Amino acid sequence: MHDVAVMSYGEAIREALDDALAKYPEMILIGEGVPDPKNIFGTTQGLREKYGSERVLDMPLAENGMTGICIGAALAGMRPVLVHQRIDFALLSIDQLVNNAAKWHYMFNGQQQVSLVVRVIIGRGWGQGPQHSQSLQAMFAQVPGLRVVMPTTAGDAYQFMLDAIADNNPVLFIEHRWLHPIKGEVDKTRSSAELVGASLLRRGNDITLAAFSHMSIEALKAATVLARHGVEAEVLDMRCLTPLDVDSVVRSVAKTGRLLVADCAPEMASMGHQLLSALFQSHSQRLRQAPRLIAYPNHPVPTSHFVANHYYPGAEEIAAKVLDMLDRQPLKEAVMLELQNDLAKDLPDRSFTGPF
Amino acid sequence: MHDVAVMSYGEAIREALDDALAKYPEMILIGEGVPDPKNIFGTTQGLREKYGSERVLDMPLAENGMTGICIGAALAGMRPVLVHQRIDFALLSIDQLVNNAAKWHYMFNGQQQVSLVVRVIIGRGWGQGPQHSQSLQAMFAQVPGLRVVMPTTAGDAYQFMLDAIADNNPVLFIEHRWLHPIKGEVDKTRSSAELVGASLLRRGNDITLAAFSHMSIEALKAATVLARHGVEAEVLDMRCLTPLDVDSVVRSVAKTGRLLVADCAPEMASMGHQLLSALFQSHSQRLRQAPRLIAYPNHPVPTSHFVANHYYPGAEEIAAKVLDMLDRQPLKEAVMLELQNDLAKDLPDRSFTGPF
Amino acid sequence: MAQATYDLKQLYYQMLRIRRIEEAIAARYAEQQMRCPTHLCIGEEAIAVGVCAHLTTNDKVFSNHRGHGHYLAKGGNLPRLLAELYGFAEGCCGGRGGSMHLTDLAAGFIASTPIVAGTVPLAAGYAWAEQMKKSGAAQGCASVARGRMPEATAAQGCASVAGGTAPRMEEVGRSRKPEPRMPEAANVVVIFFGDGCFEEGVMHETLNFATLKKLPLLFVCENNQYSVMTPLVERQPNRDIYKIAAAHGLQAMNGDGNRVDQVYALAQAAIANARAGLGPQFLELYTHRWPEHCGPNEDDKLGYRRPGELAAWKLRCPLLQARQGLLDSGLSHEAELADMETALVEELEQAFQWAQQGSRPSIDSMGRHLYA
Amino acid sequence: MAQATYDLKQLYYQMLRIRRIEEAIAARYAEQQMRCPTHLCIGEEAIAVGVCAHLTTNDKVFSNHRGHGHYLAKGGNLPRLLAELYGFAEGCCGGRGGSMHLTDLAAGFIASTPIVAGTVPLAAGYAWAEQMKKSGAAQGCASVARGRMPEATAAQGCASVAGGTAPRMEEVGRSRKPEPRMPEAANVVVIFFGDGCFEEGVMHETLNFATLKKLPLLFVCENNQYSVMTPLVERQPNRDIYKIAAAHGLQAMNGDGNRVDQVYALAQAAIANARAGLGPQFLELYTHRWPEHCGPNEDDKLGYRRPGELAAWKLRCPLLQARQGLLDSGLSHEAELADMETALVEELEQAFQWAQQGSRPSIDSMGRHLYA
Ligand SMILES: Cc1ncc(C[n+]2csc(CCOP(=O)(O)OP(=O)(O)O)c2C)c(N)n1
Ligand SMILES: Cc1ncc(C[n+]2csc(CCOP(=O)(O)OP(=O)(O)O)c2C)c(N)n1
Ligand SMILES: [Mg+2]
Ligand SMILES: [Mg+2]
Repeated sequence: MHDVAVMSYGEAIREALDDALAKYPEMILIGEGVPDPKNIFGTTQGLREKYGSERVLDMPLAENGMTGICIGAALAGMRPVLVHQRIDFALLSIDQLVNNAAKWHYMFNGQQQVSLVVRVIIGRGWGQGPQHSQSLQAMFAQVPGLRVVMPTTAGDAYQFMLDAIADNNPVLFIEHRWLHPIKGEVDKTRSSAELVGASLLRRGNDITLAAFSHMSIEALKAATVLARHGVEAEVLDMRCLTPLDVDSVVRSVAKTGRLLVADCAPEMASMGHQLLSALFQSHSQRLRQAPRLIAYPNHPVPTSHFVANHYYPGAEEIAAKVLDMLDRQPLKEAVMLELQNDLAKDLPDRSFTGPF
Repeated sequence: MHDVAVMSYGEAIREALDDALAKYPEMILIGEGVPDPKNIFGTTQGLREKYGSERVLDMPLAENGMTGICIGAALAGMRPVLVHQRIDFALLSIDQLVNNAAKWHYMFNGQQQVSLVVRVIIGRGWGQGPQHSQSLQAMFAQVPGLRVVMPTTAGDAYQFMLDAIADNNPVLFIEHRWLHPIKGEVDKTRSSAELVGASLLRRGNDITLAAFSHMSIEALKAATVLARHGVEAEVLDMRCLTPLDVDSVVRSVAKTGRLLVADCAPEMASMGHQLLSALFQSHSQRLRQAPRLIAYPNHPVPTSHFVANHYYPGAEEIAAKVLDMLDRQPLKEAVMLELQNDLAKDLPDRSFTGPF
Repeated sequence: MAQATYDLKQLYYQMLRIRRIEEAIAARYAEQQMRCPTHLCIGEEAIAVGVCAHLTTNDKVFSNHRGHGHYLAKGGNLPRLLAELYGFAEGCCGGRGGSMHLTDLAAGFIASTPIVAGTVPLAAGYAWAEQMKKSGAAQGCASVARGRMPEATAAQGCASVAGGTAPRMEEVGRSRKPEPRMPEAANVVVIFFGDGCFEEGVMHETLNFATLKKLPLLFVCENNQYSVMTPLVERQPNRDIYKIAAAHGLQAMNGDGNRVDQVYALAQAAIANARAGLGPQFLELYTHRWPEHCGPNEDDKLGYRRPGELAAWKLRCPLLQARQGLLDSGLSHEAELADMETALVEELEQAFQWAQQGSRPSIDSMGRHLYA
Repeated sequence: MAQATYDLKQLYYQMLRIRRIEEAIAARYAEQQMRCPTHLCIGEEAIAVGVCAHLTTNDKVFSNHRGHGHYLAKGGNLPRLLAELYGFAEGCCGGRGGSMHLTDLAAGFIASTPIVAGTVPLAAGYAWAEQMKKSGAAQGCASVARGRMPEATAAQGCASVAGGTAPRMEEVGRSRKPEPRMPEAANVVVIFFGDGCFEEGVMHETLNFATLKKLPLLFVCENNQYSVMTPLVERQPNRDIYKIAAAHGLQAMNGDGNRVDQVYALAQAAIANARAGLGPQFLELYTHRWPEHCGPNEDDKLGYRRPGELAAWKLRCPLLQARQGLLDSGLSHEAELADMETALVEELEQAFQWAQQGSRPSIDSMGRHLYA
């Protein structure tokens, strides 16, 4: 029996939080703005009214302290979900996340556990600038003991949020802000993905696109247009960072022989390196040509949209790189034309009028 | 004219701090324990007496605040050198390092600068355990705007410290605690390396060992014994993490055709991935066989020396892997025998009797 | 120590100028040309003005996300602020920072940034360096803004960059606030921050160090009782912020942040103390933000404020109160105040005109200045 | 609320036990079998003992790097502490933590860890959860130590693991402190920390939240005036720590941490308040550490203490003072006190014997328990 509904990524998260609050009396949902009228871009709407202000609450501006407090509550049997509207703020709490949350179960030899979910939002646009739109996922993904996921579809967002809350480990749940309005199918009866594995978004034989978070959307856009021109790209959504599902990529490149990785982070901090390095050590012979990585430049993003708009690679850059790799440059002009649209590059969609 | 002296790595750092304090009236040296009787394992000895308690000072336990305070002082024209006895404590200050220090010059369009050196010590041994002996270098190396160096030799330690203090950017200076007692030549007249470039520690034609920090010492040990058995390894010390000197590795593997990377960090946080990925994308054809990476396991280090001693790969593991790669397994027994020694694996040298 | 002259008219004018600038920004925000998060300080002008009235350009100011008022009150260049909001190369930050990253080194406004509490320890570090320079501990140390100032964005370059039609920046750029003269006294550093910021641990770390070193530093807490839309009562227990600072050993006072005369008097005492080497000072000033937390609109309809709260604060408008004082005391009269408005309309028109003629930063420039 | 009986003899015995244990560890440290950083609490025993005397096993304790005394005073298992120092599988942490990571969930000692201030917010979070459970906000929530307890390290497993020769852990493992009975009152959580820890920002963040939520939490600041070898005067201005807590809205008191009767009395009041729902409590207690910061030796020769400082504190030894009180008041006599020593010699011998027979954790086990 299926129970499929179409909803946005943001709604899927709200739905998962709602269902989890109903299911786990020990769950609490806390964060700056959680119960305010804008309720984390709508993702916590109505939850305080439904579950009470003891379980759904705001908090002081004290990221490290509140993370530690949530860890302590988890040790006492609670399941806190802590929200940061921007991953940049989570930097203040990295001490508690790395020194305590990630290590506690190991360090105390399995006698205690920290079932904590930390929701963080990454993103771009409308001049959020150098301190308010970083892409720090690799900084967390390298920490043994943290689970780090960045689901791309509404369906995964729902399922991963439920799985993360059920999980007895600290989970960093990373949402790209621009995914929030994107609709998808949510199947509440789907069984748990257990926070592992890449997801196959599109089949193709010519090249593998392994993409992270919002870059999977861009990769899909590129693949759709490329297909009209006879180039079939396979798109893998690398939705779990730890562990990284290298095997799925290996299987895919065994078929396609070509790999382009697309990450939404600066090159120096790209999880793509981890993926490529793993492939290089064990499966480089499966590739017909050297793989490529598309990522952001190695500097902060400036605020001015005049330049920031050129900071972020997207479907066009992916398609261009694919055509280069396949030596199909003559297709470029037509493909680029089809990929163009008139939406300003610093807006997630037409409904947005700023500021974030 | 050369002015070469033999001294330990720790002495070389003290010497560089002394020379820099004399040279830059705007330099200050601050950190928990800097002027205390143990003076950061001897590396700040006598400096308070020589330069006064305004410039050489202790500080409150407030890593983030004090980092911000040093950044502010740098904005006003000072050159602070801030010391953390363990990199684990620097996690508390990552907000200031990443959000402010690393971005300030860029963010304010070149109008201001942060000449700040942060000395952090990584290491192992004597049961320092999960929270006191982490190897977090990759977490910092991925941050655009920070320079991250981890010199291995006494000569580099001296030169890099002077260069770091002269540099007008934030520099994270990472010392492996076990390097401190190792002696080497310090040439004070050597010209600046400008904090870039790998260093060739040993020539060889059979395989390239690209190693980080203390792993370079282990790689050298392995190479020395291997040479007695006719295997000539080239050893590159990857002393600068940002930028990573991929070119030197490319040149070396062009000759050897084989690459083993040895990092002193868990596999998930290995800078080796960055290196391998870069090679894969551009120069994989230079390799005769798939490269390999030796790193720590993906979990915290336990305190008990009975197990912790098996956490850290060293010369033996490097030599064994080299012989595997070269298909010279029959040499293993003899090589291992020569590499063995009776020093307990949780001690840096015989003089050490704990605790750190 | 020389004493700044109390001049309510000047204070009123500075507040009015900030108000009109913020209103003008709000009015134009919907044009979608200022594409960056923008936190207006309407309703809170008295604090920036009353404090900065006591500062020379040798004194430094650090600020936060809600920084326009601090920047302007400190004498920050207006056209360059506006150009910054538009993302132009002539912006005070070359377009790289937008509303949340302001700087005007020539005016002694070092920086505002939006990580809450991020600039708090920086201000202390700056004050510490000033103290060391004064004590001779760091004699010979390099000058303040050692970074290479790129030509296109150097303050002196404004007029030429903007071309012939724009007014000369020397005329419209600087706030016309008179500078108090205090030649031999120590420079002070001021850090402006909010009630929410006080919850961050780094604040406590900074209070401790500032007191330990007796820094010439003034903490100004703009307690508007909200952090975004979250009222104080959900974030802090019922006790006074300034008393925590006092317990740390600072000289701490509180007062009405909507009365510019009161802010002026409190700041005068605090800054005199700081200059005199009596150590860090702390002011907690109560006020209220009128517009939404971030963006150009009013948002009272969202219902996060208590009913009638905003209206009551509007009755206590800092401008209204100062204006009443001026008229009641005969220090000014309607016609003079109307002239102020006219002058401001003109200044603003010129400033916007200049700013909107800015040039787009080149795409090639994007990678520059990662390293100094 | 039920009142714990004041029993100076018991308090003295607990202190003596901690002292003898620490001394025994120090004496054996040079054998190089306890290969981990070890921070002894000799000279500071009165605080742990005077506070923990008021706690039941339902009350929880969090601690720091200098945790042996807190662990033992809370009833933590001694042989498993020692096995932990030796790095054996039978250690309270399976050998994974050593001296700086202690836990005994059965005794209500949740954890000590060595990142300064790292456990401070954890204690508040724990207290918050206790409060929510009590209020019914989180009814039906799972029990405290939900982690799977691995067989080889489960507390009940001790005796069997240790083999036939070792004494039964139930007998030697638990401190013999009498449990105060207070059935219906709220559980409290206690966090022990040092004067250096108070400098960390997260302390301030925790004080704020604890007061905001009126948590049943007791902060105990062991002010020994040093952080490693750095005296207070280089780290904090001249003001009282507890007054900062008071300014945060906590009920805060200070007292002599070397007088166990005074600690006992202060803790009694504070814990009663916390149980009664009056919100978080704060005690600043003055004391002095005798040995080096980390390691088994004295280090007065290093000269970081003021001349005569250590000697003066030794005259104010908490054991000496309590002993004098017992003898002067006739509550005890030399012979009884000598019996205590004898009993402790025996307990220690058995405990060390058991601990030293521990088994090495298997190398295969090293990767286990990364994820729950
Ligand atoms: C470390 C951090 N946490 C959260 C935020 C999001 N944020 C931006 S402004 C703000 C409110 C700050 O309140 P307050 O300090 O009182 O200043 P106000 O906006 O009221 O002037 C918050 C929570 C941030 N920018 N930085
Ligand atoms: C965050 C952090 N900074 C520094 C250290 C190093 N360190 C360990 S114990 C200690 C002293 C702590 O002093 P205090 O809190 O007064 O406790 P005491 O040792 O005096 O009992 C320091 C600085 C650490 N472990 N963690
Ligand atoms: Mg506020
Ligand atoms: Mg202390």
